Amino acid sequence: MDNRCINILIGGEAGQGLQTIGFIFSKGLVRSGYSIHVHQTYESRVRGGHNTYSIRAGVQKVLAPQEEIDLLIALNEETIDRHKEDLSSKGFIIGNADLNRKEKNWIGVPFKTFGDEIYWNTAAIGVAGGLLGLDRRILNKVLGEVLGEEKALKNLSVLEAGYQWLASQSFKWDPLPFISNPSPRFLMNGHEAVALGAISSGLKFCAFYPMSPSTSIAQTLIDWSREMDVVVVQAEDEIAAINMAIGASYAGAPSMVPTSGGGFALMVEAVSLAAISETPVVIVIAQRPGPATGLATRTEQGELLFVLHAGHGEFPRAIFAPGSIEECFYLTRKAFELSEKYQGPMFILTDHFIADSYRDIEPIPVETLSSIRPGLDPNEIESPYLRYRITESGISPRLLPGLSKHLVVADSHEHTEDGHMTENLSIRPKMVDKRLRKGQGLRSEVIPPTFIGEPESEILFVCWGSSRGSVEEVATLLSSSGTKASMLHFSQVWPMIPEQFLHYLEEAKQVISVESNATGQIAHLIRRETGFLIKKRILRYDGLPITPQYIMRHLKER
Amino acid sequence: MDNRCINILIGGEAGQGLQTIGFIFSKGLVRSGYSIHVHQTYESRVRGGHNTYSIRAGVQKVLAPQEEIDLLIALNEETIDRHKEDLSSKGFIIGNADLNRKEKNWIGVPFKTFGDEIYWNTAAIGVAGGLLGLDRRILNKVLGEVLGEEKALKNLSVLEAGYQWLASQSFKWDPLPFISNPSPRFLMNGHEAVALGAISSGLKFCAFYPMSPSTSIAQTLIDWSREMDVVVVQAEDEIAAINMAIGASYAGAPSMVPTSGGGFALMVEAVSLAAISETPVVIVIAQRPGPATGLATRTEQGELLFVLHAGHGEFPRAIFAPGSIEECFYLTRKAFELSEKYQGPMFILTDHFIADSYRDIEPIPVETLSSIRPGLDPNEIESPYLRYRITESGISPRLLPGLSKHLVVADSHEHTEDGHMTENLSIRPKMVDKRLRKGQGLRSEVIPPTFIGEPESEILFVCWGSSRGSVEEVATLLSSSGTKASMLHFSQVWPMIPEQFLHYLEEAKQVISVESNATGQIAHLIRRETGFLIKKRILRYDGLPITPQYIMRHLKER
Amino acid sequence: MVTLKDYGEYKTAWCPGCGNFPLLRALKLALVKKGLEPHQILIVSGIGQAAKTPHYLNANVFNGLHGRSLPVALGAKLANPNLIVIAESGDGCMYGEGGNHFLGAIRRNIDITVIVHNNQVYGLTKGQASPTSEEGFVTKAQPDGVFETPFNPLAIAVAMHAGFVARGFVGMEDHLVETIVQGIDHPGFSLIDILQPCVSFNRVNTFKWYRERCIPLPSSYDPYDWEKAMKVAVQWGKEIPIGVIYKNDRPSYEKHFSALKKGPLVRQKVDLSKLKKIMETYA
Amino acid sequence: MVTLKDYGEYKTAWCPGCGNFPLLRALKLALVKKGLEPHQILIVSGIGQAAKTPHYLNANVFNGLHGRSLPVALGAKLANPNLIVIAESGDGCMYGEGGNHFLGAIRRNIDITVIVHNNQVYGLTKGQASPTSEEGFVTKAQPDGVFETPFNPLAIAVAMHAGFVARGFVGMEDHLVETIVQGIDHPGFSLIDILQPCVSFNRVNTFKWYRERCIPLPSSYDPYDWEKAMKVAVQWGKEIPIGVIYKNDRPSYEKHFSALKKGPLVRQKVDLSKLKKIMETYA
Ligand SMILES: Cc1ncc(C[n+]2csc(CCOP(=O)(O)OP(=O)(O)O)c2C)c(N)n1
Ligand SMILES: Cc1ncc(C[n+]2csc(CCOP(=O)(O)OP(=O)(O)O)c2C)c(N)n1
Ligand code: SF4
Ligand code: SF4
Ligand SMILES: [Mg+2]
Ligand SMILES: [Mg+2]
Repeated sequence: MDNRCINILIGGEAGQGLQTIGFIFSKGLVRSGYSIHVHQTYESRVRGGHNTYSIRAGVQKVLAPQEEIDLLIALNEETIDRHKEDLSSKGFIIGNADLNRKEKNWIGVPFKTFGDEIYWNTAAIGVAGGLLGLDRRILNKVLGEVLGEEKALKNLSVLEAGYQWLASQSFKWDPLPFISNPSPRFLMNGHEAVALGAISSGLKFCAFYPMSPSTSIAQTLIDWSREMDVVVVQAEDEIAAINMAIGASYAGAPSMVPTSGGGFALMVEAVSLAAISETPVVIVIAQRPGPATGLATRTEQGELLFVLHAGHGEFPRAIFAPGSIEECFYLTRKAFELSEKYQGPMFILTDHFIADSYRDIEPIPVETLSSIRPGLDPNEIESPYLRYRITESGISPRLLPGLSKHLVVADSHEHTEDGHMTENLSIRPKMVDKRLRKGQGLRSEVIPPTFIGEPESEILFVCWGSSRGSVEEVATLLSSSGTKASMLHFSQVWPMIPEQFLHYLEEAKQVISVESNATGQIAHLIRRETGFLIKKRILRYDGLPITPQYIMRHLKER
Repeated sequence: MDNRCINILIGGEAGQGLQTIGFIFSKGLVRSGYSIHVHQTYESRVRGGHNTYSIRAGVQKVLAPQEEIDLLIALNEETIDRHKEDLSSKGFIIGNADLNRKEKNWIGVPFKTFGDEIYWNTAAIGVAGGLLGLDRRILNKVLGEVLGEEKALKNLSVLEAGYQWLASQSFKWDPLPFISNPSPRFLMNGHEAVALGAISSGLKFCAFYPMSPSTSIAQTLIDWSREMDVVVVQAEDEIAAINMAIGASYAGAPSMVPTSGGGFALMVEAVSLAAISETPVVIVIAQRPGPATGLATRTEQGELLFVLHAGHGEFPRAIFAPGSIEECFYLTRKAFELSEKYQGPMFILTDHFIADSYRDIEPIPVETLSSIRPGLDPNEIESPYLRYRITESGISPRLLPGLSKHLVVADSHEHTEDGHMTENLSIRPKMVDKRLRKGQGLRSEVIPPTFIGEPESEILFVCWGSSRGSVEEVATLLSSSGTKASMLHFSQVWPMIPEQFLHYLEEAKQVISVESNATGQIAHLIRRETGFLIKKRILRYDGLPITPQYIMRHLKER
Repeated sequence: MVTLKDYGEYKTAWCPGCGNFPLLRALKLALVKKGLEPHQILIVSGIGQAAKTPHYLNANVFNGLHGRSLPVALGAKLANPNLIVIAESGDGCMYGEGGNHFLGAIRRNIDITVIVHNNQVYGLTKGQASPTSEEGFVTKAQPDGVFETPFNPLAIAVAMHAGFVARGFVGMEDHLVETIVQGIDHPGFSLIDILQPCVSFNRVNTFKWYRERCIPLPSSYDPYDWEKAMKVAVQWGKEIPIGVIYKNDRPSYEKHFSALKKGPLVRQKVDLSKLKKIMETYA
Repeated sequence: MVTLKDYGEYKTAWCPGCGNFPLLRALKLALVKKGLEPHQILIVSGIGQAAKTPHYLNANVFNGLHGRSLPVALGAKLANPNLIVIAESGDGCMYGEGGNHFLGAIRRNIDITVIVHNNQVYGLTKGQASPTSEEGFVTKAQPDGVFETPFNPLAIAVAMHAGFVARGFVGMEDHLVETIVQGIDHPGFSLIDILQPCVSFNRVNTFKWYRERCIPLPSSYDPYDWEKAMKVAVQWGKEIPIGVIYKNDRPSYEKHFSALKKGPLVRQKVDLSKLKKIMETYA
């Protein structure tokens, strides 16, 4: 099988329509049967600055971003100056002919002849489509779907002009093999998958306060809220958002709050409320570099330990960290299920990188999936109804208020079984134990980390969340070039069950953790839970995602 | 030396003046030369319910509360019913004669003959004073000081009546030895010591939102604010409180915010702000049982890991957990010094138990202490002034705004050295590293845990914060009865330097951690930092403090 | 027939003589008057003496965090608009810690009834000034008296064109019951600020003090007149007007959501066939 | 002599044509007019497009968290009342996330000047509705239009008897400069809500839209008349009054603290001999 990839970077200013054409081109590639992986970078501004949209495409599953650029589509001159160093030896640069660049693989396109400046981006992908040998009918169709018929009309002719101009030239490009009858795939980014996973599992309510990079989850829910009968409320602040979600969930609507580190910091008190009141709620923390405002539009994996310990008082929780689009979908579902079953806050850690990373996935057969139905049947409840009945599993009977004569009393104080506040100190440890017992149930349902590779390898890479793809690629690469390497990826970072993975760590010659943060958080956590010390750590904290190349560079360094 | 202790418990309803007479009696005992230790319990209400004020007194330093009661002063009948089980074999009960109790050591006092009900509490301590052989002139004086002359007048005669009535009776009590010419001692509780320590080190600003048990710190500052020229602001919420403190500190006023777990949860975002803006601020978290509202007036040590990881993004910090009144004073000073030197948030963990626990301490020679002066001399700064200059220590030159022509630019984004926000990603890791390097400095100044006992002991108890006294007492007790036992107490819980203590853990036959929480947080932390697993844990989480008796019971249990 | 008995009788943790007792009674009387059964009602509270109220009567209860009763109430109402939702807490909880949610709830005009026990002090935390404490009010924590001008919830609510704005006084039971009934009846956000003496920490604004000042608005008073309402809302001092000060009929928040037109969220299943179609748009 | 140059000229991250440019210019002009030097000034901001402003002129700067500029400004002012403190941020920051601090700051009447860039939208996060967005305003996040009634900062500030309440419009430079100067001059809390078109996300409230409506208050207007001010504050629509709407002379917050009577905290040493005496009361 052909395992080549090509990496296309589109660069320009905010406001030049990068994301739109990047998306259209991505969709064109997927419809043509290629696997793709998108990585976007942008600044914290609405116009100007320098943004990029990178698409890596291949015949086999593309797992990770790539630093080397095979095709640089420059919507402005700055793009060329910034990225030409990264151009591969056979790489091309597509740009405005007027720039008159002297680079050897310069494709100067006479954009001016195609129309107004606002159409140049479309022209550029026409040229690129031609170069890559993409069926222009596919791009035409996608353009129409994405822009809407009216807007597409003018763009279609420009796209065509791009194709034709390219055809009139004689640039040599070794295209990806043509794929006939490609099977249909979805093109989805991480946050769309989270939102759709949530809806599929029964989400009925979302409250949010806008914050990059979490807003896209709420936005996706809003986009489908009318079709799917979901209520989405933009709250006055994050504290309101999570308290609304808790209120809605108490009353029976499965609820989620998407936010980022700074917004989550404001929710910490309510996390504790969800825990003691035993109210299900799913919280997504879309990570970005901190502390405080940090780098609002960049990526990091800095909140693992923060989220693990967030909330005053002690209570169990589960934390997921999806490493793929599929995991974004399915782990969100799992979070909802656990949240309902164990009646408390459950967490999903995404980040800027995976949030915006469009990838192709196998179509998800949603119609076969189950969705949760909150609460028990009130007819099966014995009187007196005790909201916080002490049980062996720690799980108490949850009813919804107003649906029966039973009164549902939920409380933030320590309480008796009937939900009323108490100062009886002999009840306290029983209730603490009851809540903590739910942790045992959570432990019994932990998704083990994914191990890829052979046991007893030279190098075992340990990673979590969004860095999975890059690590997997490196492990495969090393193995195929003679160094036995493997990967252990945590898509559920808490609870941690040593028996599920400790042997991998102990068997490997060298264990290296790979994380997008500066202190090595998963390594700390593994140490605490298993005693195993991971000495070598490859860390990245400049706001960019971990790439296969970054790992390779740091492997060599020492 | 006489190492006997007597334990006096005063019980009654909220509103019966327990705290006042308890305090007066405590002060009387200290003035008489005894060492004392106070433990208070109360409910989350203003009138009614059941409260206690226990004073344990002895000739030698009293370290901990005691469960067995030697003298029960019952301001109502409920007190007798609740506590008579705990009476020691020779213990007495002082109560209203009309109750006509049949207990063998019942001292029925004809309170009615002394005056109105509101004076009965004073009468009771008169009787108790007589029983204990306290010099009545001492109690008289304290009464006057505490109540003010006017109010004292009537009380004095009641006190006198109590003494006289007792003298007319023939109860046998083996009093503590009389101490002639006692050296002066201070009577202080943990939060008074925190507040006074803060003032001594230079505190000029405090913002707070009332929350038990932290309010008493702010209240003590308010009480002395006019004398000591301190500004205390009651904020609209905790978020405002900490942001005010950060603003004040930025502008040059050493600042503190006292709060409890739930209030601190709301401050988490601003902790992160203090870190990236590199603004000194001292945060006191007075712990109480959670989650959420939990038990508002009880004690717990449940926030160690929460506070350690609070705040999004990664940055260094120090966390103190005073185990004595002296440590409350001196560690608060240390927190201020580190906060100013390393320019960031520093933390103090107290709890309800130590907050309210009055104890006698050696007078503190405040006049010999140094206090911090924020910021550098602007004349010694080279231009251009760079607020976040990258230095080897990570510590950048801090100037105060408005005091010179230099402009002081502080920022919550990632920033360049001059404080302006940047999206230049090559600066980011340098700034992260700079901030984290301050952690090395913090590590070099860590106060090692206190080890008491002999190395290679049978049992080594590991504890932190307020449970020190009880653990120390148990260790001494065991050692004196043949089992070599020792204590390792962390008064600074972060950073943790394994070299300072790991050998103690490794040398001991058995290591037992003792904590007021349900999950064993210091044990987790030690595991993470050293790999050492503490298997046996004595935990208490019913809202009451760890007592020597509690430890002994749980030692025997298994 | 619902009677007072259905709402139960509980031991409280309040001080003897506290204004919360008559308030609790008035609330029960209002619910009985409305013929509502306990299970139809959800009372959401924060933290404070006032916020303990829902523990002292039969109802569905969510007793959450200090300052956060309103967002919880809003979430619950949106999940199930069939619930009669009452948010109940103290002046510190609603106007201090919860100030931002107060503004948000007014703007949304969601159909909940907000009952504020306004004792002009922080009761549970033992007597610090609250947002509604008067200027100069001396407490242990404010030994030089309060420096701030008091928060006037009614003036703010009227200025923001809140749906229903009323003041009650616990010392006038019938009037208070009637006001609460009207608040519940009003299909939108209803604020009822209730003067509730704290006998332990507020020695200024006592039963007597309020009784001497509280004057019901005349029956001729038109609560739809915004300009007049604004003037009435700022009245405080010798005469304190009580009753429904302002009112309007704008539609309540939950009416806007298309999802809720099909009934409460809590009864709706996920339509997976619709979702399948949506998923296909990602192909 | 201070000149515009002293305040510098910086590259910004704003969109071309944004209303923030004239606002920044007016601010600089006002500071120059007042003869203030950059180091005498502290500008505290939150997060948003507006909140970037202090990075674009010379001054002491504390650029803190979204919604939290006011408490930081208050703390700084109390630490050093000699500083001229300006809190500057967007409508979302000041009235949304920061709503509770807005109420608190008004009640305290601390001597800071609050400059709100009111573009009636969340700019930096790409166009969601803000608290001041009008009812029905359609955005990507509010596809059915805004359901809430807009937050009227002026009405609330006047209702609360704020020290100084004004509205400006970036399209009227001289008037705006004068308003900012007056705000800085006012010895107490000064709110200046400034209409600032967002050319990227607010296609309704454009330069043209505001220009057609903004009408300066006549010189005969008496800002001390609360009742009239209340009516002016709620005016919005065909005519939008700009200028100083309301004003009073109550003493500013920092004047109340005895510690500050001896000068700024930042210059005060701890008097350890006094503390020694205090310690002795614990004996
Ligand atoms: C986040 C948080 N901050 C502070 C507290 C402490 N607290 C409990 S009740 C209360 C004030 C109560 O005042 P109010 O709301 O007026 O009720 P009242 O007791 O007067 O009825 C405070 C500050 C808390 N529980 N949570
Ligand atoms: C706690 C927190 N929540 C959310 C955000 C994300 N955020 C940044 S700016 C902004 C809104 C900006 O709107 P506005 O204050 O009106 O300023 P503008 O950009 O319109 O000038 C938001 C929601 C944040 N930085 N911090
Ligand atoms: S403190 Fe005040 S409000 Fe609280 S119960 Fe007592 S009297 Fe009532
Ligand atoms: S998004 Fe709007 S407010 Fe922000 S810079 Fe652009 S035009 Fe100005
Ligand atoms: Mg109150
Ligand atoms: Mg705005």
